[in-house]
Amino acid sequence: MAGGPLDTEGLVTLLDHHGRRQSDERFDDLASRLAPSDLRDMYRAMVVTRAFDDAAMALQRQGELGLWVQSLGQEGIQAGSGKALRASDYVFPSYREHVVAYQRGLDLPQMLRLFRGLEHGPWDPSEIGFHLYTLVIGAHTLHATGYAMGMDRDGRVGSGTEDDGAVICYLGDGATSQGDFNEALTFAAVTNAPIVFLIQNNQWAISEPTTRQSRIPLVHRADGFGIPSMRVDGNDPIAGYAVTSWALEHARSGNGPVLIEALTYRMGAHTSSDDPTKYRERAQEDYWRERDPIARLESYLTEIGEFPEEFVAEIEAEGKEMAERARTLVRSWPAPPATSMFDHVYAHPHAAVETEREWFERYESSFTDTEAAR
Amino acid sequence: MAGGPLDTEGLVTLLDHHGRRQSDERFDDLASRLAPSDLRDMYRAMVVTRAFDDAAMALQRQGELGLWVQSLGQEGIQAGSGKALRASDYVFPSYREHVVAYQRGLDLPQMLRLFRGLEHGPWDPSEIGFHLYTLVIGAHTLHATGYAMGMDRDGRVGSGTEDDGAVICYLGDGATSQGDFNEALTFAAVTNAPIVFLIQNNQWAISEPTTRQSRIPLVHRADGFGIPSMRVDGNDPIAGYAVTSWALEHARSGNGPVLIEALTYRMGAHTSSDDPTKYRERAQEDYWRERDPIARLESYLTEIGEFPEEFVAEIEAEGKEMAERARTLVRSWPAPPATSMFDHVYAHPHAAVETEREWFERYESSFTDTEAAR
Amino acid sequence: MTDTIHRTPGSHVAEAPTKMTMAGAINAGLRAAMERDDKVLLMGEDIGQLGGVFRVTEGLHKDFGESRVIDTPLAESGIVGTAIGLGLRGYRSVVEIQFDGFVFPAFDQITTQLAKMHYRSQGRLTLPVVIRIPYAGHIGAIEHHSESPEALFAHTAGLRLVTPATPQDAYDMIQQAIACPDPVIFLEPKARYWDKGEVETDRVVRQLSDGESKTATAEMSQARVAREGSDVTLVAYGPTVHVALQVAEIAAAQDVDVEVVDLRSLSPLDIPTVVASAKRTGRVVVVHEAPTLHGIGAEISAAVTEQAFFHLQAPVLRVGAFHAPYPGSKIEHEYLPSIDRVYDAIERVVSH
Amino acid sequence: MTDTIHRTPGSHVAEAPTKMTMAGAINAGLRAAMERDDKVLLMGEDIGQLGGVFRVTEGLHKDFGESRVIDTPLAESGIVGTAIGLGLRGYRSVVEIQFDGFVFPAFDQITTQLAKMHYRSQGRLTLPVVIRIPYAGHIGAIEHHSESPEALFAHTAGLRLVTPATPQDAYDMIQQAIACPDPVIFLEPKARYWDKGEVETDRVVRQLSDGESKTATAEMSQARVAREGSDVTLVAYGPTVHVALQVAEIAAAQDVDVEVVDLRSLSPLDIPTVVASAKRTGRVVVVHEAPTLHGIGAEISAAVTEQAFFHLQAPVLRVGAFHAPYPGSKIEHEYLPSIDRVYDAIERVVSH
Ligand SMILES: Cc1ncc(C[n+]2csc(CCOP(=O)(O)OP(=O)(O)O)c2C)c(N)n1
Ligand SMILES: Cc1ncc(C[n+]2csc(CCOP(=O)(O)OP(=O)(O)O)c2C)c(N)n1
Ligand SMILES: [Mg+2]
Ligand SMILES: [Mg+2]
Repeated sequence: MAGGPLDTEGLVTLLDHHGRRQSDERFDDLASRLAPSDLRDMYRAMVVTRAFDDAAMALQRQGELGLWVQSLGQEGIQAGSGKALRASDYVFPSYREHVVAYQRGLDLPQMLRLFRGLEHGPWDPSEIGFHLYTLVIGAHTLHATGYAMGMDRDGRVGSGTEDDGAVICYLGDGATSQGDFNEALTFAAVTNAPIVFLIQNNQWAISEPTTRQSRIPLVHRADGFGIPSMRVDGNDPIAGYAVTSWALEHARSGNGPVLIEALTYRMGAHTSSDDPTKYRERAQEDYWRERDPIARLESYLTEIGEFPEEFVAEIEAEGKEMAERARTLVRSWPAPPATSMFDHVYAHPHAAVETEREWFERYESSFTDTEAAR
Repeated sequence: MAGGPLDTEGLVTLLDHHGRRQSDERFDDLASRLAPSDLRDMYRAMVVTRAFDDAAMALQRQGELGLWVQSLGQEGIQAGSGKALRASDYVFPSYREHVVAYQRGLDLPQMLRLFRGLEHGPWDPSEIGFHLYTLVIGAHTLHATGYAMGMDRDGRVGSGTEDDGAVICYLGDGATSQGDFNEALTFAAVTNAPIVFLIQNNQWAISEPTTRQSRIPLVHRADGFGIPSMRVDGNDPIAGYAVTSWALEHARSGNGPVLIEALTYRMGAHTSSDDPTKYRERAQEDYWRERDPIARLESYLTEIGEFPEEFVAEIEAEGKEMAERARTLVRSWPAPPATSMFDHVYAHPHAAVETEREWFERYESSFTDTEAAR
Repeated sequence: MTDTIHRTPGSHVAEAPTKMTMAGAINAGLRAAMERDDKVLLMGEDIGQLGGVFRVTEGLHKDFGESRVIDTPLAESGIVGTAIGLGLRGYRSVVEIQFDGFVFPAFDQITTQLAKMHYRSQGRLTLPVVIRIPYAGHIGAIEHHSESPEALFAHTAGLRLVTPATPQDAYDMIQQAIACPDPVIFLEPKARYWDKGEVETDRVVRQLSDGESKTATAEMSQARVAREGSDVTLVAYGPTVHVALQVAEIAAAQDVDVEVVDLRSLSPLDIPTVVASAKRTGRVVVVHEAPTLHGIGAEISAAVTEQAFFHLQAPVLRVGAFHAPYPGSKIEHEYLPSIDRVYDAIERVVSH
Repeated sequence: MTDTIHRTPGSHVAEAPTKMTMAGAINAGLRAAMERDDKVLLMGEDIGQLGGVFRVTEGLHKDFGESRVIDTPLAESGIVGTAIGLGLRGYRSVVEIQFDGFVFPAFDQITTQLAKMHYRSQGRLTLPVVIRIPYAGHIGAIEHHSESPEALFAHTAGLRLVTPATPQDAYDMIQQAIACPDPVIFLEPKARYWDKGEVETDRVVRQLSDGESKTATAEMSQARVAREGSDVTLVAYGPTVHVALQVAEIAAAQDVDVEVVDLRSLSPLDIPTVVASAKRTGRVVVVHEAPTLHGIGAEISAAVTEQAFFHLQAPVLRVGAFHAPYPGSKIEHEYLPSIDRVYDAIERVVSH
């Protein structure tokens, strides 16, 4: 649809879908910062995460996880943007940014504690600068904005040093319709907060195509708030890196918010509960499978002679190990004790929780007592 | 502030602030549809409403009203846009569009029932095509959009006849920050609903200048949703008419939503409870008092010789009569019976309401009984 | 503009009761309502080709077209807000909120707008909007997918609130809700979507084709004695009716005769039915999945105690979730009222 | 970046009690909290130069600057949502919602995000956000300006909910709320803003300067016996404490000795204090401005009945608003619990 939200107008592409390097004056310099080892880092992040993603999907199919959400197909923009981050930056993911989680240092199998229903927040956000996943669509965009306002207030922008930081906030195409996201744009704009909003337009919000959310490319949303923006090929990790680097630099320097739209494709189902055959054509899936971001970077690495066998073997081993560990760990985790449900409702004691906890403990032990008495 | 939300860039003006007719190719044709009698209609609506507005303010000061919200200073865009409406159009006001209410045929003094605390909705919206005032900022923008979706569904657009209609939805500069308004833009855009959003940017949301809501002119908000838009001098009733006519025509023809930003000024306090001396300069008020929309149209009418004395006398009389009637009516209204609080909670009987109503009636009559027994 | 499919009302009505799942019964009820009145629209996320994440609207998009089964943008406030606008224009929207936890972005539109419009317009405007919400737990879901927000709606005047516990009620009540001129929050106990039961389709279809919507509203507002008993009144609704009936069986084996009242409607509450039962049994337990504190059980307890004080042998006991956010699904069965916990309350109320 | 004004903590502390209005006491409490901790920020609509529509933040913008007293965009979800983000970054935001009726656009952020963050992060994250809401009626306002939404927050685990009835409590509790690591909804009975009372400023300032925030939280969570009595326990909070005390005087003239309990905290509820009183008097009436149905009174009634069943001479009675939207202000005094209606309940409970 010409001019519609999936029009390719203005997309920054530095690797075409055959893996050939394209030039774009605005971003070539930034892209050239990527040494071969950086390219391999991105490749590793994509491949290892995909191995993990496959393993998690299989675990869900075996009934070991309640749900699984794949990043399949979106690894390009995730790896590229994740590579552009510094330790001093802070990430507000939605719930699909597993590649970025890996790059921030999360041991991915731990994430499965969430999807197995053991707990809601299996990592320490401040330790790795990666907030918890948020399932209420759009809500986190305001948290990200507030956090960025706080970084600004703390003097963490514009010093020109490595200490400068910014927030990056990921969201989906569907999420752009939520009031919260639009309020986040307003707050970010008027406070000039150091934040990069990165829309992963994977063309679907469950069964709804992006045309149900917008009639023009989502990148334009920024124009209405006076926020600079850029549109990038989301299956091109190099362009993803370059454009995100530009945006983060803008924000870290004290120039305020930026919005990026990355046009990509959700190659898998929405989640393990979804059945895409109900609403989309196989041909579309095939088209995008040919544009797999992993294959694209692989071609390029091969072409520039930076894809040695040892490297392939190494990441394959890492992927296998990760998958294996995921399988073992998941099955090893005991259910938490029931009384843990009373923990951390409040930071200070609260009478309702204390009373109910005591009641529950008495109630539980009445069973043990009965059994012991037998 | 250059480029800021109060920049005058792109404002359509057809009467400058001395009341001199300016040319604008895009809108001259539409403006020329206004016969002298139409111009006088607009003038009458502004002047009579202002007389009413003054009277209501005085009544509030005398303790006869709980609150009053003036339209003072914003009569230009209200009269212009209201003049562009047809019977087949439907209005969703915010709470300040008294001129439009007058034009739609509301007997203005009735409106005071709301501000005296007698009831919440003193007119029949469908009778005059003018919805109730909505006090939760932004909420009505979605109602307006849904209503427009319904008009479309009913085949009320694109026939090229007088039956074609559209919705016009008024909102303030502050309201643009609400999530609801932005969701309304999304729904309107993707459903191509026949609706005109008219932002009356009166430069203030209570004590907050428009710079707290946006860093660029609000008209641009539309760009991010793929909605055509226009910016108009809000103190120029002729331009207000022409631009709104264009927008309504666009919507009625089935071409979808339009957004208008009218730059005007709230000459009075936010409401009778407000004290603007706390937050704004006298000089700004003076500047805008010189740009009073009524004076502007008056100069023009005088200049073109369409301001006869009889007319002046007539509307003065109408204003006086309206003000007088407002004073008399307000004082004549008895408080509603207490039991009316149980009416219309539901359309069908509801046990909780019935039970409480019965209880209350017994309780009330116990006093009468006691008194009677004395 | 419109691609309405006109069929004879009731063309789907079977003569004899048929077995249906609760999801199937709601689907059939929606279909019947859409056939009866072409002002009925469905709105929500993924309710079109996908048929909703629970497939409750399956097939309706195909049969009624995309102008009557509307896949909306992903914005709950927008969905309810535009449904209000459509309501003002004479349409009857049935909104699907994808999961209980996602109704909150629409809370303002529901509470300050939808609930009050009839009142504030002095009865001139009516808003026959139905908001369907799959609710409650026991499906092993992650966060925000197992909430029981009923008390938050029951407190708000202007809303009706109903929740079926059987396929028959689901079929009847969804149609009665759609026919009702008031806004109705329709809570669907999602863990019970796949339970089967006999559904007689004739009666309510006849009722509504005859335009008896006032009778329909009254009927929808009544509780049902799901099991008669003389020792204890066990009050439940939606997802816990199933639990209550199981507990009643267990209690029966211990010679405690439990009467189970299925409230069906939470606004209004059918207090007379509960009080009548309480006066007979002298003992009342209320069970719901929502947290006990400030839950529906508090109102039932307060109202029954006010009206049957001298008949009560023991205080009304409440069994619900604890005052904590929904925990990980691996322990949801401990958080929610289990058969054991309800039975424990029965024992306590009996031995009081 | 920061224009914090550093003053010696406590520089505003007077030695002897001074007379303050409730609004003034909150203002002084905010000032003291901001002086003590420069992470404390105020956020809201019109709270800066204007000092808020009730002037509660008057002078603070001038003294602490616009980076600590922040006039936000007109978007309540945005205000609470960004306050959460600032909280994650170590700031303590005190949000002002302009009127009770305008908290609903923020309901999702409060209910699904603010309330749950500590829990879902296993206690790793804390969100010391205070949300100040001027609430309740009796100011003759138009629609949406007189709501009493407390029950909607009390049902939600993870939130605390307090409401002062006197200038002294207002002064103490606003500071205790800000010092508390949990999110606190701080309800201000707006019709009482201009009531004057003695305020001793020393004690709580000392408590908090000594870092005793846990003690402060515990103290903030306790009910207060506002008047001792032996015949009936009258439970009130916020705006109705004032009514309850008047009723107690009237009853005293009829030889009915009413004990008035001011709850102060609605989450947690101080049930032990209420139950202890109920056991002494055997008769309980609860009064609040929110609608009776599913109000705080329902929980009080249920809990007291559970815990003091055999001490009760009569069922707990409730007096609140009716199940209807807030009516026009000309009849709000009939809609709200009046002295007459509360006294009527006292008579009924005594004669039971
Ligand atoms: C407020 C809210 N409404 C509905 C949902 C249910 N839901 C979960 S994911 C999803 C689609 C999200 O689409 P998008 O934003 O494009 O992200 P994607 O899943 O494609 O990455 C929906 C509707 C939700 N989680 N939150
Ligand atoms: C949701 C909501 N929040 C806050 C308010 C309080 N309030 C009433 S009017 C107003 C300012 C509105 O400004 P604007 O939209 O510019 O309209 P104006 O009054 O200037 O016409 C505010 C904050 C409200 N009515 N609704
Ligand atoms: Mg998507
Ligand atoms: Mg304004």
